Amino acid sequence: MQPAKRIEIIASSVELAKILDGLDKSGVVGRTVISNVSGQSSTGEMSDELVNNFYIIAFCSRDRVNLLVENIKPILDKFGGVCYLSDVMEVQSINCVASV
Amino acid sequence: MQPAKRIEIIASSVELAKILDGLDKSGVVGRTVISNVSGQSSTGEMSDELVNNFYIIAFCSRDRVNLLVENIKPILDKFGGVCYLSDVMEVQSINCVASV
Amino acid sequence: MQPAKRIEIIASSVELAKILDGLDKSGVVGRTVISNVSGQSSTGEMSDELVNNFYIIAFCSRDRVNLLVENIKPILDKFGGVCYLSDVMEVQSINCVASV
Amino acid sequence: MDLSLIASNILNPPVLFFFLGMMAVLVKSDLEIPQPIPKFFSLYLLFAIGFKGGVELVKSGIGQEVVLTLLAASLMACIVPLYTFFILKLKFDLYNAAAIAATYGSISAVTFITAGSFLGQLGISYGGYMVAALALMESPAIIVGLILLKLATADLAIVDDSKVTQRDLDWSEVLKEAFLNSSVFLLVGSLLIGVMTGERGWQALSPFSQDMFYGVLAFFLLDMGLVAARRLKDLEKTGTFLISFALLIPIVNAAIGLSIAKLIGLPQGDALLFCVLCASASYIAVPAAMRLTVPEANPSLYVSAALVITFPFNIIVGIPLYLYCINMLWS
Amino acid sequence: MDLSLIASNILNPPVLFFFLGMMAVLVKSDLEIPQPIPKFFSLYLLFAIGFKGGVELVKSGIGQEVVLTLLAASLMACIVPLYTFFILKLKFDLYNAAAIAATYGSISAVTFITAGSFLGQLGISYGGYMVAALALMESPAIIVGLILLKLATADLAIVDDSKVTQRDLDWSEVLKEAFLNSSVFLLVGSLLIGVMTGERGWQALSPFSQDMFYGVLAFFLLDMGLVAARRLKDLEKTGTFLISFALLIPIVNAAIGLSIAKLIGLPQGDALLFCVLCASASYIAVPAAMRLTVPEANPSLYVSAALVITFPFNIIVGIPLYLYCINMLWS
Amino acid sequence: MDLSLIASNILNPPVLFFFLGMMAVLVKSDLEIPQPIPKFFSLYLLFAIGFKGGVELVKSGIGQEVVLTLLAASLMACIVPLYTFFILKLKFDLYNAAAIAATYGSISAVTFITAGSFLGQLGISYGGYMVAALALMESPAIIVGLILLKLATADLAIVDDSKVTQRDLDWSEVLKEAFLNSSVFLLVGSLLIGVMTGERGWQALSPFSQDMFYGVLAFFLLDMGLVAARRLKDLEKTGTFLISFALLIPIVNAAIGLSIAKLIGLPQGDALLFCVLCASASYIAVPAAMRLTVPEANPSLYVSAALVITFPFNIIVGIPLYLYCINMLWS
Ligand SMILES: Nc1ncnc2c1ncn2[C@@H]1O[C@H](COP(=O)(O)O)[C@@H](O)[C@H]1O
Ligand SMILES: Nc1ncnc2c1ncn2[C@@H]1O[C@H](COP(=O)(O)O)[C@@H](O)[C@H]1O
Ligand SMILES: Nc1ncnc2c1ncn2[C@@H]1O[C@H](COP(=O)(O)O)[C@@H](O)[C@H]1O
Ligand code: NA
Ligand code: NA
Ligand code: NA
Repeated sequence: MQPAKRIEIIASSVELAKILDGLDKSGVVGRTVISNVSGQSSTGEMSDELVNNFYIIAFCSRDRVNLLVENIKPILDKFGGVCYLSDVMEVQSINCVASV
Repeated sequence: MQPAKRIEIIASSVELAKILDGLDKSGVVGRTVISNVSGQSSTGEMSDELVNNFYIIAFCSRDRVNLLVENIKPILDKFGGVCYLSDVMEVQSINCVASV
Repeated sequence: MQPAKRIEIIASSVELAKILDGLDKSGVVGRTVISNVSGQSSTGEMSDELVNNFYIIAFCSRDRVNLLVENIKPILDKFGGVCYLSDVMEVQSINCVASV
Repeated sequence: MDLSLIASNILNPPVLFFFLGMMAVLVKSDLEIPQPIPKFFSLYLLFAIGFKGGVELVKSGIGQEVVLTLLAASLMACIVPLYTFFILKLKFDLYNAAAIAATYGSISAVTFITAGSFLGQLGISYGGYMVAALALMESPAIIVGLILLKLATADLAIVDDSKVTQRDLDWSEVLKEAFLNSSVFLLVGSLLIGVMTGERGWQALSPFSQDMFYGVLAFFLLDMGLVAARRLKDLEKTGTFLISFALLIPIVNAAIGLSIAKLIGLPQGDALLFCVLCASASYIAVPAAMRLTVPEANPSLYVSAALVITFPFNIIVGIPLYLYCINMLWS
Repeated sequence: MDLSLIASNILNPPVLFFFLGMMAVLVKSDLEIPQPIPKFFSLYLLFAIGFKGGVELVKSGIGQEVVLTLLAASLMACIVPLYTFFILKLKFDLYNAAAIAATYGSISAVTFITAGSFLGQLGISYGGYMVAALALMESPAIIVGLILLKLATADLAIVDDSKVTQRDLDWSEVLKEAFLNSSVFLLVGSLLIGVMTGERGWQALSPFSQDMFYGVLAFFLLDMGLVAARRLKDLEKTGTFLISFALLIPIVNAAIGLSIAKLIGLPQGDALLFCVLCASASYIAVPAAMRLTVPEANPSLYVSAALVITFPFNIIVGIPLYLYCINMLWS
Repeated sequence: MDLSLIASNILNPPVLFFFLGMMAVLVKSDLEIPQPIPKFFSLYLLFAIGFKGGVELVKSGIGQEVVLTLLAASLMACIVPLYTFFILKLKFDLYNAAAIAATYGSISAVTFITAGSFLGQLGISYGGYMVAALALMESPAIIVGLILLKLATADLAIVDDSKVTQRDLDWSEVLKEAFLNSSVFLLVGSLLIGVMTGERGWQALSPFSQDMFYGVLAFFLLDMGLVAARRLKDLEKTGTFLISFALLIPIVNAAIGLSIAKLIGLPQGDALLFCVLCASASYIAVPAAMRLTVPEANPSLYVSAALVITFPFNIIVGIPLYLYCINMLWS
């Protein structure tokens, strides 16, 4: 087992393509997308029943995180959405090991 | 980046309205709901195929957590369901910053 | 509140039965399954639109984790998929308390 | 005659698809109807049956028979939870007794619909007002169960104050859950729309609401078979008392229903549906209400009894059996 | 006469199901059409209307009337966002003004479809090319809105450089979003397939695409009622200016549309649909585009106005009102 | 003649919707049929085709032709994975060779169904027992592939012990996966229900199972077009050997199938379906089984070959081509 990072991103589904692009650019190839998630935020711009949100979880090595933040933050700044990081221990992931 | 808390709540969909109320009362306005999640617990009262569970993720500032626990715990005590807290770093969230 | 572990497993839906077996064998009875999750990994063997992934979250007491890793790792080694562990604080869970 | 009715019921495609679903679980096939398709199908069935009921109600008008039937339906919805509560208290604690009683006091719309399609296959018609009876019988049991529980735990509280937590039921929420839950709401709403649009609405909607009905029912029962069979293992925990209860009470209730139907002088089709309403138990609306209002009760008891025993029993044996008795008594 | 038209529109099952959905939210029933069923239904409706339009286009051929109508449609799609932008600028900042203007310049396919089914009930036919007009009017407003915004913020940038962030619109993406979004794509694709397969394809597909249509529309409007009513509370934040705008502009646009239709000499059915296209506002395609291209605008403003006010207004009052006027002027 | 058949196949709405789906991906439209709608549609198609097959099997009875066809079908399902395995071994390792061989030994129900609807459009009938052949041919290839792999890796293990991990296949699980997977189970189950309920069941279910069929197929192929096109980029990694294999083997298999059909003396409709079964490759059931039983093989190889090349080839060119040859040889 070795340390890794969990990245969680939630935003409107219309932004999904941009965010996935940002992940690609940062070399975060392993990721999982949960679609049709609903949500609410304090911006007054409540989430749409017609345009849903998505929730992305990506586990990656710790040294990739800075690059990712650089690539993702401007998108979220402009279009809305949230992103959080946390620490995890990797039990199993051929992908992530490979990218360390 | 600044520290924040992730709150995760899983319970039966019939309790959703009550839990959302609890979040509102605690001032946790930013949240994401994943519906139609299935599950199992050790209570012998297995989850229903007819009544599904939901999974809520809410990121919020650390000082809101105590109030939230106060508001949510009694509901889960009575009707079942689980709630866990963990530490995250906030990359991006206009909402959460605002509420710090 | 007491410390616990979050286990997250993502793999192809054809493996779900095996993984649930592994959880059962490790005594991890409390868990939540999100189905129809889509994903991508670096193995070149991209995920299938026809065969989706699942995402399991299980919270359990820290001392169960080693047994679980023993039971789950060989399955993921053989069939693919990822598993990560992280620390959480348990606010409410009759099940998990019971199993400590 | 009885056997031939059972056979023609079992050779009904929807019933066969129910078997197929059960079989899939038993042989461990990975067959699955992915959500929310079954959820949508249940909404569709309620919509279709409600709409059809409304259109036919307009045609037939509201006569004495209709009023009597609706009264009888309301009565049965109150009596059944009452008398079963006292039977159930013999073996279960108050919470579980109340929850199971409420479950059996209410009805299963799918059982009703299956009976209706069985009648359709035999060429026997039934009145649109029976759908109103269906809607009427869904909810009262929830209220009766809770009142019983309230009274019973109040008694207890006097005897032993510490054991029972003070229940302060939020009655407005209970009533809301009882009368505005999605099944009742959609059924009654569609019925009213049927009444308002009548024959013209029927012509526009019936290719969707009528022609698809039988196929959707078959698919839905396939899923019900899967769901029921997955819960078969719960029966071990359920115990023989509840299993016997779940097999006998439908027959008793059907018999009461039959007597009332004879008394009122219902025609055969309506009589069968009335019996089926009395005999069936709820496994969706009431359980959802009970989880919130009586969280102390164990859902695997009340859901399993209604879904794994009473529902298949009615679908397979009950419906033709009740019709057989009606045929005997009416002719 | 007007009243009888309104009545016969309101007694349309789809419109009644729209009310039922709103009612469900108002009485706090837990009725819900689970996703992705409504999403699929909207695809189905586009597919069905497109296919039917294509088949009928083949039958009728492309005459002068068709060409004129399509020209007029394109024109209206450009004019409406232009003139409304200047009205909206009186009260809103540039971003919100542009986004709302684009919303009202575009159309609501569901309103069109409801009008079509209303005509169907009255036995009035309409030309397949109206579906092409529908497709044509969906997207131009997005472009016009963005151009206006670009010009307006360029002006501003001169006046006060710091306030406005430099917009470097990715035009290829805007055009893609405008013309290849799933609604337009499926509608046009189905229309072309209808043209290619003609009568033979129609015979094979129509039990699905035609007979189910009305029922699916009813179910879809039930969901739209739920969605619209859940957003009713947004109206508080919307303000009276936008509410009045959302009620009056449809009438103004319908009046312009009516004049054009009279000018071109469209038959009554086509004239109604043209008016409805002009009067309706987009709450799906344009909002999705606006979120990406004008993230500074507040979606709860443009979505709520189009969905909570203009859409129900058109569905309930607008359609029969416009037809009443047409009946008066044409006869 | 050939060209007119290809044209009338391509002008089939379902095939056109397949193109539309591919087009959507190529022009980067965001069109998407949200899950689980396509999943449900595939269940529906299996249900409908199985049920129809059962009903017609009752009508026609089981003659010598039926028995011979079913025998031939089983034979082909065993021979194809055998001979292709040895071809594939030339370029691929044992695991991938076995997995691809199994894929091509099995069948694609959607290709079969599309061929059936093509026959329907041409007014050519086919026997209900062909559905039984479809069911029979789905699974044997999985077993044959695994046996081959077992033998081959046993050989290897003697030569070089370290390279190959000991495979202890759980045969009961393999057999379960092979014969109880949801496709086979639902198809056979619906067929049996069709046999049991016959004409009467047909009358009740056919508005759902028959009249909707063509439309659902069109929508499903729209989704298949999206799915196939999204995988087009996989072809780069696939290599020319596998691409040629995926184009030529269907033709070879169809030719073998055609010879057998001629030998048995099948009528033209049945002969086409038999050829199509031989020529098609599985991209759902077998891949799912292979992921579990041969995890060493690369899914993007066997899924892409079957789905991105063989499937569209059969749908667009293969079906009319095989029918053309049959028309030539039979007359
Ligand atoms: N604090 C939060 N915790 C969890 N989810 C959030 C939070 N804030 C926003 N979200 C999700 O992100 C979506 C977009 O947020 P926003 O861009 O702020 O409107 C919301 O609809 C929620 O689903
Ligand atoms: N330890 C756990 N880890 C993850 N999910 C859980 C856990 N315990 C319970 N759940 C979820 O919470 C739901 C309700 O739990 P309960 O109220 O204990 O029946 C279950 O059906 C699961 O989906
Ligand atoms: N690093 C990762 N982070 C999040 N999800 C992942 C990651 N790697 C793999 N996955 C998920 O696990 C699935 C199976 O991965 P694999 O077995 O490597 O093909 C992928 O399709 C993703 O949904
Ligand atoms: Na009852
Ligand atoms: Na407009
Ligand atoms: Na084959």
